[in-house]
Amino acid sequence: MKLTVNGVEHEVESHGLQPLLSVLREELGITSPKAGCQQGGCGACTVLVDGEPRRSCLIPAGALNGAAITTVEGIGTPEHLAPVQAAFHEHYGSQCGFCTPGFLLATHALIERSPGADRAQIDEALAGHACRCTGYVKILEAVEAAVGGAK
Amino acid sequence: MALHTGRGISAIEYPTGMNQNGDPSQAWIKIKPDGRVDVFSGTSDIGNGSKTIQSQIAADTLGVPYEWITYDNSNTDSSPLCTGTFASRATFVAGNAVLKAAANAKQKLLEIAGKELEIAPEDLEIIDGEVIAKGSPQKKISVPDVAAAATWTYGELITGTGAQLNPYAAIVDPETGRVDSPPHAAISYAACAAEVEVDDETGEVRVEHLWQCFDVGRAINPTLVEGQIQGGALMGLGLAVLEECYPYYPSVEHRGGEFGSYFVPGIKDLPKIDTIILENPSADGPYGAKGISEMANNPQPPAIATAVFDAIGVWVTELPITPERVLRALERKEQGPRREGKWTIFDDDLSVRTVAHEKSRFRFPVGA
Amino acid sequence: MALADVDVVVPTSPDEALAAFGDGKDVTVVAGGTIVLPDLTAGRLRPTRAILLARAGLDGITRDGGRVTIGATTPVSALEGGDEPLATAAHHVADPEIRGQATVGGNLCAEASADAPRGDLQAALIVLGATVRSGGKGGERSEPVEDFLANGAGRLVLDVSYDDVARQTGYAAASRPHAHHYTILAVAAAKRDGELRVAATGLGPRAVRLTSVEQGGEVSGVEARDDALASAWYRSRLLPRLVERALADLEDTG
Amino acid sequence: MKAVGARLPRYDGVAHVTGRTQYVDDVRVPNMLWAKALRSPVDHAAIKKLDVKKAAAMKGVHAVVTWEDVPRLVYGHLEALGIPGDEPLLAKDEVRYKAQPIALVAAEDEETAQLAVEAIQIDFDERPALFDVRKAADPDAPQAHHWGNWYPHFEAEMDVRQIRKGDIDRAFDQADTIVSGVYRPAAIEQLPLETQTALAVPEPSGRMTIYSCTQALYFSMGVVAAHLEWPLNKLKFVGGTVGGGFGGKVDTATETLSALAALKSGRPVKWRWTREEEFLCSSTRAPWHIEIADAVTKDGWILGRRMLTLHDSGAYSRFSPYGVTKHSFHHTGAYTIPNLHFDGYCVYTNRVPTTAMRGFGVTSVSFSTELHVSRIAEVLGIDPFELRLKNANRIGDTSPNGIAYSDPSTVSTILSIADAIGHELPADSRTMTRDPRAGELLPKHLVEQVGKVDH
Repeated sequence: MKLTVNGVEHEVESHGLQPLLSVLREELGITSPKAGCQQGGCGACTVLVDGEPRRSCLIPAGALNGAAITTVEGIGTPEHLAPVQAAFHEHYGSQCGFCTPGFLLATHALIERSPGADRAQIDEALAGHACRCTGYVKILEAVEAAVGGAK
Repeated sequence: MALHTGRGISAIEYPTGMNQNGDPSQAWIKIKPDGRVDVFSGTSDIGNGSKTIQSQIAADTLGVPYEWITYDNSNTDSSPLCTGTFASRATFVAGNAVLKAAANAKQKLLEIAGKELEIAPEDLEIIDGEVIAKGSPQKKISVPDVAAAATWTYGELITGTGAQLNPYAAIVDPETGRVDSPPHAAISYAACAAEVEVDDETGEVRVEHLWQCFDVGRAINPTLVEGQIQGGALMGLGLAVLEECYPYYPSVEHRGGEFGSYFVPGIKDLPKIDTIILENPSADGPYGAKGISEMANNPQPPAIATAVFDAIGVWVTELPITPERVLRALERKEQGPRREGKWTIFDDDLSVRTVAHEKSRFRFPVGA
Repeated sequence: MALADVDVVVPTSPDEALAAFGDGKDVTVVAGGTIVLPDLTAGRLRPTRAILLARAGLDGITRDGGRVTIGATTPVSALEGGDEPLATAAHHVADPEIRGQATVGGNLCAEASADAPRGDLQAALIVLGATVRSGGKGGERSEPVEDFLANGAGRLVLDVSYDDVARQTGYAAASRPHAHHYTILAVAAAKRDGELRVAATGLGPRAVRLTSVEQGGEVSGVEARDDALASAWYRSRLLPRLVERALADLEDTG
Repeated sequence: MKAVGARLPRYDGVAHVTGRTQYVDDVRVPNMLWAKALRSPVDHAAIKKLDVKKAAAMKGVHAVVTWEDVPRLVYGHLEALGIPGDEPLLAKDEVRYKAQPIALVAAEDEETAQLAVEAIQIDFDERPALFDVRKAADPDAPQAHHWGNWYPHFEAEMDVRQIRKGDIDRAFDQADTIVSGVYRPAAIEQLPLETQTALAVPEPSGRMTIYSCTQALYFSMGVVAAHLEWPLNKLKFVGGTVGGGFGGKVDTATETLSALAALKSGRPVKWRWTREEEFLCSSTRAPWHIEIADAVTKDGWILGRRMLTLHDSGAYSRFSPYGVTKHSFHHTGAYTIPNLHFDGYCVYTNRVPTTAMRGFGVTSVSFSTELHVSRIAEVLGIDPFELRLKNANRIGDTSPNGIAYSDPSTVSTILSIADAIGHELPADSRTMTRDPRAGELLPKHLVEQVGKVDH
């Protein structure tokens, strides 16, 4: 099965019922998506599947042949942070950091889809992402800054 | 639909450091040949930002830029003991250890600089990475040059060690609880106001606004301390109206094993949050700081419960204040507290006097 | 059986899906995966054969001949902004990421777990008078959604359809459900040519019709259950309030 | 530029936002096994039979660890503070809560480990279980713990944590009004996004490297060393970067068993708890049962407080005695109450042991006493700000255990909040400070409690 991850095409050998999360983490060694719950409940494993944010723990590998996956590793580097990464860094949108990759990708997708998204749209896009550290205040500040920058 | 709003307040205190003390933290520092600084601490950063805070403390205590600090808490082979990141101790107790280690390293640095400048170390200070003669700022040597001199001229390694320990306040009188020395490193204080909206048909409580004021002693990094207070606010909100492991407590039935069966606060629960930081410096904290991260989730539940009373006139004293508890309380609203002599007695149904056997050791007599 | 030995079929047409499904014996169907994958990961579900419907061509919404037909693997998100009260019910499901992946068919087939109710769309489909077309043992069949919920276990949903006509509709739900949860309780209502249909989801394992309400009376004849999200007591208190609100919503849309 | 007081960027910020921060689960070592635990399916039972032979013989299984493999089976997390141990690392003769670990399997992958767990044969004799702390001292209560149903080892082997201050009977006699209430904050889950995870790697030197998500590297290392009966220098803990803790990762939950499985198999072993385990098997914040009766005057002075606290410790002690002691030391909250009578018990029940969580021991005080103070204000018809300001601790006032407050800021935080929400206060309240009590703010009943400030 072929899978393109962050622009690189891989021939994937995982079983068709393995979740994408385990393909990324265990087979391909891409560790930014986190196994926060493996129940679809927390958003720590969210990646972009053909541009759409999806919980990678819920998608069986067998359903993905030919899909293009983007993880946080694919949107920016320490030297060249993507706007959404820079906003999270500048606004302290990350405390322990474990939920951060999921929030970044959900926000990245929101900005692509709705530049200038309002508060209600932000709340909706991030509603399923759990963060236990920040109380969402600084996450929201970061997202609003990133959205404002995109507008 | 009948929506009611209400407000409530609370005021709280909370100790910094382990109760009864006895919780050491240690740190050590070495200066590289180019003057850059390696800080070794055993403090786990659980998101609270202790890597940043302790680096800031080290930078200012040494007098070098923050960017010169590398911070290593990664393993027990190189890092000394820290009792741990709990009891709001990472800034105060462990931060003090880093401060002492940095002061110790600074002293050695000044001694080398003193030899180079031929000025007594006590007449030198370090500002922005330069060792400067007090009163004669033209006489100076950079910290990198001092470090190089230590390495290549004097054959020395500039290091510093520090430890912080308030001895264990072990002597607690078993009868009275009196102690012979303060059982905490510091105490911090906070107050909070909450505004809620209650739907008296569905029992749903929505927290609309939280105002919080914390005395942090000194905000080593104001943004990080705000982050602790804001994060605590939502955890306190969760405690107050959302979360419970045992929905039918004390029964263990229907305990949920997934996010889908546990009400963790989400971004849609976020109320307006106003944060006020007061700085009443602590006598013993690093730069006057106190630890406030834990208490950050303590003031909201009572303020929210009081606001619910203000909104609909019933006291819900079991947490969380679920829609069910609100509706059950409203159904018994007319009943009110029991009055007996000068006693006003609430919550008879919850008390041991109602639930426990009459011969139980657990007694709480009320009434005239 | 170890996962490595599980036979996985990825059909590329409805016919292939039906053929792979056969009589449904020992087959695990994965549509969106939002319910099945966690069970697989946790080892609660150990399939012998699995069908992934992702590319079976069972998705899409069509309006044709006075009917609206929703393919089984149409994502829940595709219903948002469409016909009420299905659109609002769909919007109440989890968060956009889950809605983009969870399917209409999965929502009809999901049994409530011990922890929480499921089937957020069911009440809305009931009040729309929807018909479920399914395959499996005995071949293809179509039946009202209530009948399917009662007797549809072990069948492969192909699509759901309802009449494409104007209705007054209403919806009300407990606001407690968060993005991480199923709806504690929701009531959907629809009125067409003077005929009122009302149903509730969240009371038990599957949605139920509130016939006494449809006839102008109080809520009666339904039982609620306890789970991790709410007690039967609370649900039974909440239900009449939500019925009032759903009917008021319906009158508003008049 | 000064670093202290500056809004400097997080030291770990760039790593966080690029997904490069390495948590335990992200560490990659070759030949790694995965671990799964057999846990009790019942609340309380004697173990009649435990047979792991079939599981150990399964293909891909490399170690099955039971109580027999643990050099020191019982080690108390707070033994250094004089709190004796009571909890076996793995159940031996009995289980006291649903989810109690009984065995750990290390296998080539998680699925194999889980199948092996299911192949372990175990029989129980179920016993009655205790869940309601209020009924723990009833004559017919099931016995939840071998020490009895509440902790018996406070100082002088007291079975209750007491505070006695002033003259409580006189305070109740002198009161105009006495208000009593019951407060019950719930168990909640710490719920860090990173579940409990450890990776134990045997080194050729005979040492063991343990990658850990602990909040306390040295503390957890001490716990592992005690169970293994090893000196500290045979262990290397790697961590310090934790995906959220909130108190739950002060428990050394995964490290010791992972190390034992690594020792037995000779291979690196990772044990990553599932979210379901985190919810159902990890220790929670404790539920508390708190009864308060406050003796008050009609002009709003709190003369005395009686308080009974029952702390639901679950099946074992862990940090609970510490939490109850801390609770007792702070049971007057931010106020000065001169006459106190407090009894606190650590009560055992057949639920998952409870442990530290943010605000440990005091969150329950803040909730119960502050809500109670709000009730008093309501009963007396006094403005809740004014009632609080009057009783707020001042410099020199003494705590429940007799320590003089040196820098209380209750008055200033309350005034800030009044200001923030636009609550108007009379001038005498508005101008209050934390300065030592004098004049009207030092009524006769508060004179005796004033103490000497140390620094």
